[in-house]
Amino acid sequence: MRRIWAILVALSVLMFFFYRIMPTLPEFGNVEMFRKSTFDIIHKSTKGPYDAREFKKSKNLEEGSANVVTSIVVNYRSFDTLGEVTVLFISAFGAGLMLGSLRSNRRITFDEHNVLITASGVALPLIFLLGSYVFIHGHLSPGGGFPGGTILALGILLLALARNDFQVAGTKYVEQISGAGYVVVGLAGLAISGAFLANFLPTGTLGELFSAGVVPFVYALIGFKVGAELAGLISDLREGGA
Amino acid sequence: MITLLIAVPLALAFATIPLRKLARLILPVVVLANLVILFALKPHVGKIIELGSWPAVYGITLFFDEVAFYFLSFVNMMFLVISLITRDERFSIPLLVMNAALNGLILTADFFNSFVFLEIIAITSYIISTDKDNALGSFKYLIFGGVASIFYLIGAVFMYVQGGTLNMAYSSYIIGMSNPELMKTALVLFAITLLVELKVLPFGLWVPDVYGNGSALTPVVLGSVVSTATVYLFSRLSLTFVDEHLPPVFYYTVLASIVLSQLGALYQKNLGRTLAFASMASMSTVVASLLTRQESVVSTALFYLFTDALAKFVLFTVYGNLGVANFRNAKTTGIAFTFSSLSLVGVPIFAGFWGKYYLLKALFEQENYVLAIVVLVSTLIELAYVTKWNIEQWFAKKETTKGEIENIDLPFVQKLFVLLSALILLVIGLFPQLLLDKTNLLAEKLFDFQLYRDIFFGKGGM
Amino acid sequence: MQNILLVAIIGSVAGYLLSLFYRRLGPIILLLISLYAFAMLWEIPSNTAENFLGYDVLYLTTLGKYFALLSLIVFSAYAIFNIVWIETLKTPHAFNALSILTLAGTLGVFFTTNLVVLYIFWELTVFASLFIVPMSKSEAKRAAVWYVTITAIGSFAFLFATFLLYSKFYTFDLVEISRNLSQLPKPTIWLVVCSMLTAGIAKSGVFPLHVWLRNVHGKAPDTFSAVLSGQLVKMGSYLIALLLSIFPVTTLFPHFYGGVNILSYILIWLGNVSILVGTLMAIKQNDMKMLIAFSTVANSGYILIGLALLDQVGFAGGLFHVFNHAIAATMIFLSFAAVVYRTGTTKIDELGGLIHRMPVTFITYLVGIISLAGIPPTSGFISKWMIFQSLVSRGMFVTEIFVFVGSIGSFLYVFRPLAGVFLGQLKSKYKDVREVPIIMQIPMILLVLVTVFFGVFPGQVLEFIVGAQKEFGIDAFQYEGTKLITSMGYWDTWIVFVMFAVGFLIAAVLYLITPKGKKIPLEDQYTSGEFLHNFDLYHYASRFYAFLEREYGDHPSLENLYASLVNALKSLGKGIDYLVSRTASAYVFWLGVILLLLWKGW
Amino acid sequence: MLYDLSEMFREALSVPYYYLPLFLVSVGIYGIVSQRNLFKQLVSLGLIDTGVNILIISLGYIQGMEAPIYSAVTPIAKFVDPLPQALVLTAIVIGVGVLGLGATLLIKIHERYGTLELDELKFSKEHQRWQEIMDDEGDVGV
Repeated sequence: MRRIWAILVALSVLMFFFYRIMPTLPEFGNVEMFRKSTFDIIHKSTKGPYDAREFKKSKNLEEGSANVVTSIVVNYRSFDTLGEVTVLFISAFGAGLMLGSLRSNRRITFDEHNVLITASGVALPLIFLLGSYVFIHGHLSPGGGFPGGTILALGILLLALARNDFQVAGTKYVEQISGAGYVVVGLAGLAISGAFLANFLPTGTLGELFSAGVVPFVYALIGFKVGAELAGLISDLREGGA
Repeated sequence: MITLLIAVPLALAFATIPLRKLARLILPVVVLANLVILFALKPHVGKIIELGSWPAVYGITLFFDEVAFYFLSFVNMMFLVISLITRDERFSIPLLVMNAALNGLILTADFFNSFVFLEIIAITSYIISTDKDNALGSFKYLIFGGVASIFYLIGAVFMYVQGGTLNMAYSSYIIGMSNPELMKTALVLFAITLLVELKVLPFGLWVPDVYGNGSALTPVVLGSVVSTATVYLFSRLSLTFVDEHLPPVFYYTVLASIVLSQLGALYQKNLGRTLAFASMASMSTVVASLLTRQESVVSTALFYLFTDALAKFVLFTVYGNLGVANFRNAKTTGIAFTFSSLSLVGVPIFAGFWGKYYLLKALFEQENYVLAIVVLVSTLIELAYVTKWNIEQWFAKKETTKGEIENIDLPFVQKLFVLLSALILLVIGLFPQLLLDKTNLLAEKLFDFQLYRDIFFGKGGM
Repeated sequence: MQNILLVAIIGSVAGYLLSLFYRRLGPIILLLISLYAFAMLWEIPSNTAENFLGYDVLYLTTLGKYFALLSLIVFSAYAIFNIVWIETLKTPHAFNALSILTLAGTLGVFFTTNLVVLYIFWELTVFASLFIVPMSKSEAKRAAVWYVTITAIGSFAFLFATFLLYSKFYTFDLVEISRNLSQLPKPTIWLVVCSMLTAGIAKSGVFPLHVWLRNVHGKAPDTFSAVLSGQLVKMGSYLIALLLSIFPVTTLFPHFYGGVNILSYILIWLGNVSILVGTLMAIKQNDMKMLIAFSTVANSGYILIGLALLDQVGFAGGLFHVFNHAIAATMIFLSFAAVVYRTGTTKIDELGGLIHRMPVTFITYLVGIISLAGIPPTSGFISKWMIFQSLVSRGMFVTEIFVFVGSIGSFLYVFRPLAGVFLGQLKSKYKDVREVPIIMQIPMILLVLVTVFFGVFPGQVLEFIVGAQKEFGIDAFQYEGTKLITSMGYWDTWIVFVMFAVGFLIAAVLYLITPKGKKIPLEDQYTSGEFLHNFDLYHYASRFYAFLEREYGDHPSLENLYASLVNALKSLGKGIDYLVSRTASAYVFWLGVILLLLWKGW
Repeated sequence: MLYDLSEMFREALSVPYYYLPLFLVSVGIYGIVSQRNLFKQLVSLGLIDTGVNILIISLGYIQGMEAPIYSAVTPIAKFVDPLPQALVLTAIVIGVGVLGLGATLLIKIHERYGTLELDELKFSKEHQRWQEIMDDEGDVGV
């Protein structure tokens, strides 16, 4: 009976979307970009007239990251990302808070295995390297702070799986510095360029490593923050909280 | 500069992660600073703030006008009081984050950004509502809130797909010009999510479990501050951008919600749950009034909202800290409780009376008899149980083993603020025009999409 | 008027603060305020408009002045009585403050014709008195909830009508509204007038909204019952009188029977039922305060009938009955308060023979019930006589039967406390009971004098009544000195008083010269070989009217009906609570239902 | 009614590529309503999030266009709409936050009640509520 009701509810949600929302959406794969604000964002000409941009050639654009998604995430809509970071932060914090108030000691331990211990020693630097690469090159290639940070946290997870005596310490300080750093970058934009989260560094050439103004810095901060938060979350879930 | 309202609490929340004791001390200072900034910026109302100095269509903008100003001052003042009376340092950082998010929610003029802030508020609410070991209630809230919030997300993306930008003013203007029916569809999507926070049955089914668990902080934060901010967003979306009524299904649901939640309150044997149901009923009344889309009714709905939030603050603070106590030995607290509960019902010379008075007057002027009768009937039910609980708390024999009346009372700071709020209710009750002038202004501005648009198109920077 | 109200409101704060130092100061302040208000009010001519806090809302009608002065008499007596009685209370300061606030509210009601201001003061009165009710007994908590809920049914109906009228005429002023009322369509007029009258009906304890009276009067603090029955219930009568006379009821509603319009006819029938219910239920009560509570229901019925007749004699009779019942009920409840003060119980079958110990209290009660039952030398007779006259002249025989039965019935029930409490053998546990202190005797004696005086010289009261009648365009009642004239004859109160005085003297002489009966203590019982343990059972106060009660023992009860209604509502609430206690799955289910509704009904 | 349904399906069929994400959403809804285990409900919530994210991404797709990154392969702009992708990035993180918090709540619930099965929870929960009402004793009954 319960399942029948569930099917009916799921169907009514489906019907609602099919009947009310879908008919108003454009055909799949047939979006008119000219009617979108992103058209100007892609060509990085939101403040000036339309101009075609080219990889490794266009210089000193209003926004310098080659990855347009990154330029939206960390520049045009950086405020959203600040909120996003906050979401992750507050839920990790909440998890720590709740796990810390558990009555029983529920530290999780595994059977240590030599293969894993040895392999983790080899893999860990590589994982960290990959993670750092991903968030440093966030403005050039797919990736960025969030995936990079997650990869860093995966390294910590590997250590936690491998060694029972491994404990994460100091994630809070990383979080503290990187989180506050993000807001400070934003406030610096307010102080220098007159708008919160504004870019106040030169944007360089499209596609170079040293380009895109504050974007790499912000992505690095996010990377560390996300890494620290997820590592903290892993540690909290394992240790039973702080 | 108004961005500081969001940036400062956030920065300090990040900066005090390892130092919870410090966060506890910083919280009231930050909120006070917010208020100072806010009042310093009062001359600059009617401006937009383009974040990252990107033009409004492309980036995220904040919109600071009278409506936002008054809502922000109310929310921050309530927050100041909450931060001063909360001695629990566990929740200082969530409260800091929530403060930033509430300010952001009120200021933002971007659909997706408001979704982000809504989610931050929701997550902090989930955390705060676990107070007093209420994980199960909080989990229900999380699942239901999570399911409902997808509608807001889809609504935001829907606005982008139809209007080409996420800016509220631009996309509403574009869609309103080409196909107003689409605005209504988007509004339905937004409303489904917002009604969860607005505690309208059946979307508000989570409320009694979360509010009624005896925690002092949860209902105060969720009931007075979060609800107010959500009402702001809801009225902004439904009144400013859309010219049409929501589908009548919503209106009838809300009407039913008013009466049913009052009946739920009548049935309860637990004061906390009674108050939870009562706050569902009053919030439903506010939403019902907003749905009428008439300026005079909306103005009184806001009046009702503010006085109700204040009254609920007192009631929940007293209940959360004392439980069901005998007021014989806690007279000041008791008087504050009684004043606020009478104001809640709408007994003359308290603020709540004028809320209901103006509401009924406006409704009758609009010949909206159905809502008027629903409000009267629900007030009657409310009166019965509020009287019951008041009498219970003044005249019950709560005796200890020695045969004396229990001698418990609120600590000084809480007592002070509780009494202060009750007195504010009394003062507003004596001089309702003080508040009514403001709400009239707010209602006028809420309906003025022309003005809202002009501020954007004229690019009033700050 | 503004000064009076402000003095009363500030006085309530002062009463609270001063009571903290010395609890007897509170009643003294109440007394002073009442006397001040009485003196001030006496000087104010009727039909004066005044500002209140800058709003042009106060307007004194003759009717309002009449009711206000009456209230002040009741409150003065109550205040004097309280000076000593207050020591029995646990929370004297709140009691004092709320009493004064009740006075302020009730005066405000009488001082205005602005509907919203009237409502505000009305609610002020209700909520001030609400918190007094549970002060002495914890059982009164439930009664208080009933009190406020049923009163609120009336007052919210009133508020509804107020706003409905506002939406039509854009004014809250009753005088102005009444001028234009006939422009409204018929159904609206019915709705408005009935809703507004509901407030009066609920407050004055007329059937079918009388259910709160029993427990509230019965369980309120003893002296406050006097105010409740003598004064607060009269607020309802005031509202009915004001509305019926200020609205052109006779032209708005078609004539129905005996020259009475349809609305009045319905009200008269409500009055009839009230008289019947009040009388029958009063006979059953063993608690003396509850007994008088039901007699209040019956008397409100009389008042309603008198007012609804809306003519020269009947309306005047109704208004006069307001006065009589207010004074009589105050006397009776004060004498009960005196009894309770000394003995601690209100159960009739636990008492007996107190005439020997508390003669002043007995006399007060006796005069009170004589007035209540309408026996000539007191003023109570005059008003009932006037109502009878009007009914007879219209040929409304059925109503006459009810009124007559009510009068007979009132003899039956007022006799029960008289016999059970004061007459008969004194129970041994009360043999040390003394008369109450002199300060408590003063108001009782004063009220006795008042009721006898106005029974003989009703001129001053009639002056107000005639003033009120003239004000609203009803033919004025005719009287010359002590001679009351109706179309069917006249009644000279002075002659009647002299006749009764002579009769009383003869009876007294006979009583003195004839041999006295032998006094036998209650314990002097004879049984055939059995030991008696509980002599109380042999006092005739126990199961006094068992033979009558048997006749209508299992009557239908409105109280139960309302209680089951509330239970039905609560079970709906329980359903909501059930939904709430489900899991998130169920919540999502309801979300699906709403979406389904949206899909169809966009 | 029948006509409505067929009409509706025809309209729905005109946008075939939005099928999959919406199907995922409704599977998630089905899971939340039908499952008796709280963890499964949480997983269903994750499913809904995924479904919505796919829907948003697919709303930005343009036939024949490339990923929105200036690179050696696509030196000039020939991109799909990048904004939905950016939004989804945010939405994913928010989803992760909610799921993480939910999982933590489940640990708390498990610690308190010893189970995550609703059928088993029911007894202990009602017992607890009964206890609360007893603690309150605040009923005078209207």
